[in-house]
Amino acid sequence: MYPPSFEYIRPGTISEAVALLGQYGDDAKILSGGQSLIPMMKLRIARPAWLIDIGRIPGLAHIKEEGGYLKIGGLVREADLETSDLIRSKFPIIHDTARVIADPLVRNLATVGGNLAHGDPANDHPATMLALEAKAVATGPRGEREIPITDFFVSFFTTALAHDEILTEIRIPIPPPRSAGAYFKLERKVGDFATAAVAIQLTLNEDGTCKRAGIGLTNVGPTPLKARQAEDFLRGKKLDAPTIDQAAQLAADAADPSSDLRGPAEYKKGLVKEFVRRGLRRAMERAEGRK
Amino acid sequence: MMHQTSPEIGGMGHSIKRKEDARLIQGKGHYVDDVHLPRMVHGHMIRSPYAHARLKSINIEAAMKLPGVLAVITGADLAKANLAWMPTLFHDKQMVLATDKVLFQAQEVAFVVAEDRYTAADAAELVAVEYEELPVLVDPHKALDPGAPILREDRGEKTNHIFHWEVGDEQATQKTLQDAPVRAKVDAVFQRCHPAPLETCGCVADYDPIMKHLTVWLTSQAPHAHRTLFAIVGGIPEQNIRVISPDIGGGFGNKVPIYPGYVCAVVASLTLGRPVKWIETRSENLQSTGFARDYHMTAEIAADKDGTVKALSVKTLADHGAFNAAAQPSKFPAGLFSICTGSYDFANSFCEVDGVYTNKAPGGIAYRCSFRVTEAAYLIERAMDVLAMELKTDPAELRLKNFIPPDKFPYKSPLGWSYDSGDYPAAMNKALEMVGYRELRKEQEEKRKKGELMGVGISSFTEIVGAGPGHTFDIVGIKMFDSCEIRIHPTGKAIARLGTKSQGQGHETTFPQIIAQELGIPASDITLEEGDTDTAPYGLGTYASRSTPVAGGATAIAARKIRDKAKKIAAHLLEVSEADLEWEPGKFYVKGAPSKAKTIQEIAFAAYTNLPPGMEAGLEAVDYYDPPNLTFPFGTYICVVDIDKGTGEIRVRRFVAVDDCGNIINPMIVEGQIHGGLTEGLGIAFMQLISYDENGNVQGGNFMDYLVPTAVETPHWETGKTCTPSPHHPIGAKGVGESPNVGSPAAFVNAVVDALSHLGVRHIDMPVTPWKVWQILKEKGITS
Amino acid sequence: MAVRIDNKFQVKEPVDRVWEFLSDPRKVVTCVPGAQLTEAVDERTFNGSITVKVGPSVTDYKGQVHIERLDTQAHEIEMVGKGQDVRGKGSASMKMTGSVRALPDGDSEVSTVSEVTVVGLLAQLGSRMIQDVSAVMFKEFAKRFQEQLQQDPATPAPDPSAKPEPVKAIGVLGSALGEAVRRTLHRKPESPDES
Amino acid sequence: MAKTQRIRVTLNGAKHELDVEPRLLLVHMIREMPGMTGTHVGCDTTSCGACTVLLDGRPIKSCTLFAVQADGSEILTVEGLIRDGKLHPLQQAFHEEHGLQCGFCTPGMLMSTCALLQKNPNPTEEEIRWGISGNLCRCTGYQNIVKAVQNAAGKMQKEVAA
Repeated sequence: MYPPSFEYIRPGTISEAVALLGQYGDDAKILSGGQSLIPMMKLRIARPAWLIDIGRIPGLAHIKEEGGYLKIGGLVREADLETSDLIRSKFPIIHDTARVIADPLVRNLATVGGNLAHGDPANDHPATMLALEAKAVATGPRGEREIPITDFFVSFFTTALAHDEILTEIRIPIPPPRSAGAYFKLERKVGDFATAAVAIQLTLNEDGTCKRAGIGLTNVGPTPLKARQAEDFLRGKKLDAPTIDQAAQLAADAADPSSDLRGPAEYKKGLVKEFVRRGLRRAMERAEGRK
Repeated sequence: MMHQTSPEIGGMGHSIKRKEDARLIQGKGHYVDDVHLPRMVHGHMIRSPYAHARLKSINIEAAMKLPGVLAVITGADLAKANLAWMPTLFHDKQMVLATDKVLFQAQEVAFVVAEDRYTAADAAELVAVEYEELPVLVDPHKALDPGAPILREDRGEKTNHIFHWEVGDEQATQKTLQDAPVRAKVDAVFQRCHPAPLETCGCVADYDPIMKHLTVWLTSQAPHAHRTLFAIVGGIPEQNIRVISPDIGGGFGNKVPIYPGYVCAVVASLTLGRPVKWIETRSENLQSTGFARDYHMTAEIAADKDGTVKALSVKTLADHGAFNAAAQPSKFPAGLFSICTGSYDFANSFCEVDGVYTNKAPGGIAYRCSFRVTEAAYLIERAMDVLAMELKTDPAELRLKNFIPPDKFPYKSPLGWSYDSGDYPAAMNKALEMVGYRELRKEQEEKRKKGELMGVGISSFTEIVGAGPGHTFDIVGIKMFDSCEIRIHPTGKAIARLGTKSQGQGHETTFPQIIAQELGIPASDITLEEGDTDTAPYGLGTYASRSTPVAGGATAIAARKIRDKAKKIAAHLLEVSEADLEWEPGKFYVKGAPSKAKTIQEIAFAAYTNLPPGMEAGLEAVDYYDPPNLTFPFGTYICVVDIDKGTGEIRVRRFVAVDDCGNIINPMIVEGQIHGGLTEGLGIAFMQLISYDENGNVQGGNFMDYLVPTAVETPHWETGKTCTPSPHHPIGAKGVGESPNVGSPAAFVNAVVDALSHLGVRHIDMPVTPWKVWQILKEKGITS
Repeated sequence: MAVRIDNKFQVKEPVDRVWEFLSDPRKVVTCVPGAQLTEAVDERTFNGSITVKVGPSVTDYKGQVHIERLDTQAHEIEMVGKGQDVRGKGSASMKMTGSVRALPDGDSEVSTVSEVTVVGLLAQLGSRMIQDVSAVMFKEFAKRFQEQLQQDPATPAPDPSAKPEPVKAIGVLGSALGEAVRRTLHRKPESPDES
Repeated sequence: MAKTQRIRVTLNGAKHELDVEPRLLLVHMIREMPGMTGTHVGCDTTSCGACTVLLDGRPIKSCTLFAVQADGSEILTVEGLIRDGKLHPLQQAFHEEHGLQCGFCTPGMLMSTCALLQKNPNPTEEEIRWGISGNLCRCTGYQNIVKAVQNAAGKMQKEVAA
């Protein structure tokens, strides 16, 4: 409710911010949307000595297609993703995801970068980015480096970002024709973390068989998960009911949830299974331009 | 039905827009946290992280060294003033600040006072408290085990048992059950939940050392009762205490008890001679202030093959937490739980309740209900559905068959209540028609063939509200009457003051309508005041839907006293005898000569200017009304749900609520109350739960995990009404605030169970979550 | 909030050496990320502290480790560690039974059965956290245990009379945890079954 | 205590220069201002939305933003809705449709719906329900709030048309 004291710095550029991280080390935390960090500070379970506010740094709030990638700046607010025509028309999976993150008020401050860099397996973007096989751009003292999202989520609340690196951009390969995705989430109420959620990104061959499937899972393990076996299994297959069911089962097997107030582990695995089914159907419809 | 006044007068039955809105929509409401006084300082409560522990030491040195810290009060300090414990509203006592041990997680241990809230929070972290953890007891069923740790050593009793209470004819009931061709039994837990009004509890205590006078701004549903308790507990002369209950951000029972934070703020102000504000956080509110329910119930019905119910047996284990702080003023340990025979004509019934202590927060308050009525209504409505399933008959028909017939009112229930009035079939039939019951059952049949799951749930509840009567209800001996004082100004305008306190019910709008009805003075000409103990007449407050049944009666009678005097003045002005006068709202006129009339305004002016010889000046009256009986609102609710087989999600497709609360003062406000109560019922049925793990850690102790519905989870409500006035109430009203919360949980749960009944499902405990439904579907092989 | 964690791992060392290490809390603690012993109260009791970091959250516990049971024949030790949050927000305790058995190839297998109990604010905020953090910590424990044994020169048994100097742990969980799990990326813990 | 920092904010049209401790939450900064207690605090976990204000036109939870972050911003609170003595159509509509009871969530609801109608002048019932899903109300069951927003939407479109 009443956060502990800290010093506040608002650098004008990313390089300044990075330098400050180097200077203050572990006692410093990056403040972007603050919608995860500030609640933890109010409960006093997080107590950084220095807050480095990157919220106003220019040039990090873009949503654009460039060089075969959809590029989303680290400071793009969830609300902007939700209302972006580019996203709605070309990346329905991201639109699906953005609109179920927290609540409309939180989405006005929460940033995509923060949602990923927090490393919380309960956050929604990680699964979606895993499905899309995005790349995270980390800016540090030695400049930029691209981290494949598949290497980004290291362990519970731990990402591949070095302490003095900042997530400045997400790069999503622009999918070929006959591609689409969907995000299915069950939450106990609006604003809650997912009990379980599934992100599906699909590319179909001309004959309607599966060319590529990306499947990401939310809040069913210590890290966001990629259901690789299910993805591999689907490649080249016709997406009929039995195939979809088998893929769903493989994804459920990949989930490693723990039981909590949101439900027993068995239920969460069941949700993964059901949402993979629904996600594949929805993605297929969208890819075929039926929805 | 009563006479309908003109819209200009705006008496009963008019949907007048609310007066209080003007300030609330402009951010000019005045809630306790908005009180700002010169030199005001802030309190912060230090709470136990342990559910059961010996308190070994408290070291405040480091905290006291922090700049801006003024005091750290401990249980030891309070003990010196004999304030370490305080009485609860139900024959128990409760620790204000722990002295030797703590009994629940988040129990109050020390109180830090500092110049600002941030500093107080910093200081709280510097207070070093040493505990020795003790074995934790969270399961009420284990509370009476021989090996169970004894929690309340202070009582000097070797048991965690608080009370055993029983009512009814045990032998006859058991005999009927044994001989019954059909028996239906249900074990149901009404889970621990919390009212969670959007404004938490808090106060500003301002002691004036020179005048030796204490003013307390308090989130209080019962300011007068609280003033008297402060006087008794704190030893301050009652004339030197002023309790002001300003705008209240919702109460729902949460703001009836006195909490340790209030006492600490008062003590701090007495010690420092400065105003002390204490506002609890949401987590503190959910974890330490009055919880509701936690009733572990078994009901068994005996019936004939044709479905006629004969007897009802109810056995209940009541978990009261660490202290019996049940905020209920009845003479019965389980409050009005014995209304559990509900709307049905049982020849015999027996009801027994045992209360136990556990390492959980104290409370047992009436969450938007009258002292355990919700538990009772839920139990009987669930049990009737189980009986219908046993008999394979339609739950609506079963209810219609067993309703107390309209001609049997006033009805004496086998457990001793005297129901004032009711027409249960009328409400039921209206609801069935509104929802299109027959078609729904057809649709359900079709859907089941296709393997789809939909359910229809019915709840035909009977409420019992309006405590008084004083012979059955009191707070520390004070009879539960309520009061109204009306003063008519010379210009015919008026001010009325009541002993109740609105928390959103719109008293500033509705009570003037009663006066307008009785005197014909436009409601808009009447100011209403509540919540200031220096100005309002003594009353017991607003909860248990008692404002209209009790204070509403006082208001009508006070107005009638004024009308009686007005009649004398009118006779004097018109130079006729009182017997020659006729009344119509707003004026007295001479029989047969309607033009010869005096308006209430003319009479009011005369009351100060031109009185009959020997009559004292002024036109005012006060009434303290102790109702002869409770009132018994009722209704039928029908809920339609669709279930997602893949996820277990439950969608409330439709919800029809037909309420009968007797004569209605303001239909708009009544409908608003019903919308709100249904939404809280929805939360209780599907989402709201405060549970504890084996170490006594609160689960659901903040708004991330204590789930209250948003607009998205909340369906569109369909409301309807019938009107069966209360025969004993001055304006035939019954009170409505609680009905939707009391009646709806059973409708929701019955709907879900109905959707699964063909699979053999008979009961699911609340909150009915998607994962519970999914697990059942999984067991039954419906989902994979 | 109690979480049970079973852990089994192999060490390329003879059983006696492993047992010697496992039966000395001052050595064992060096394998627990963020933990350190500050003083020996007696030969079986030690004061110490541990810092647990998860993402931005940090909790400092101060408390005691006590050897409840030491069975040199069966090579089995039962330790209880208990700490209170230095800011009074709760406590964490762990009951660990550790045993070593010789494997045919001359190596040893260490088994630990532990119950971690968390009380207070953290326990309110989520079982999820405790389950996952504990699991990760034990993976790190296993890894370090093996590393330490390799480095550790044949050590004298702790001398109860002498007040031992503090035994420092290697770094704090946050970063160490990161390292540990980076190596074990995408591999599930051996058998952390919840209870 | 960390040293204070100088910030400049425009609150309901009035410019302010303040020295604030970095940890001071925006909601507390606002509530400390004379006569500005209309913005409420209903929880400690960023869940209830009682503290909703418009920050540069966007509705946000002022309990989850530090005052220093608002430096240079325009803040609109419920006190700023009334314009030259005239109630905002939403304020009028909440009154007419009985869209409030205890009134504690009302300021936050008004700010959320105010922004909603700016973005979407003619929302459907579903859009309204999603639009206010960051604001909890314990009294009304939301139904009359939805009606109020529809009522206001109608009024405001007439105004535009006129």
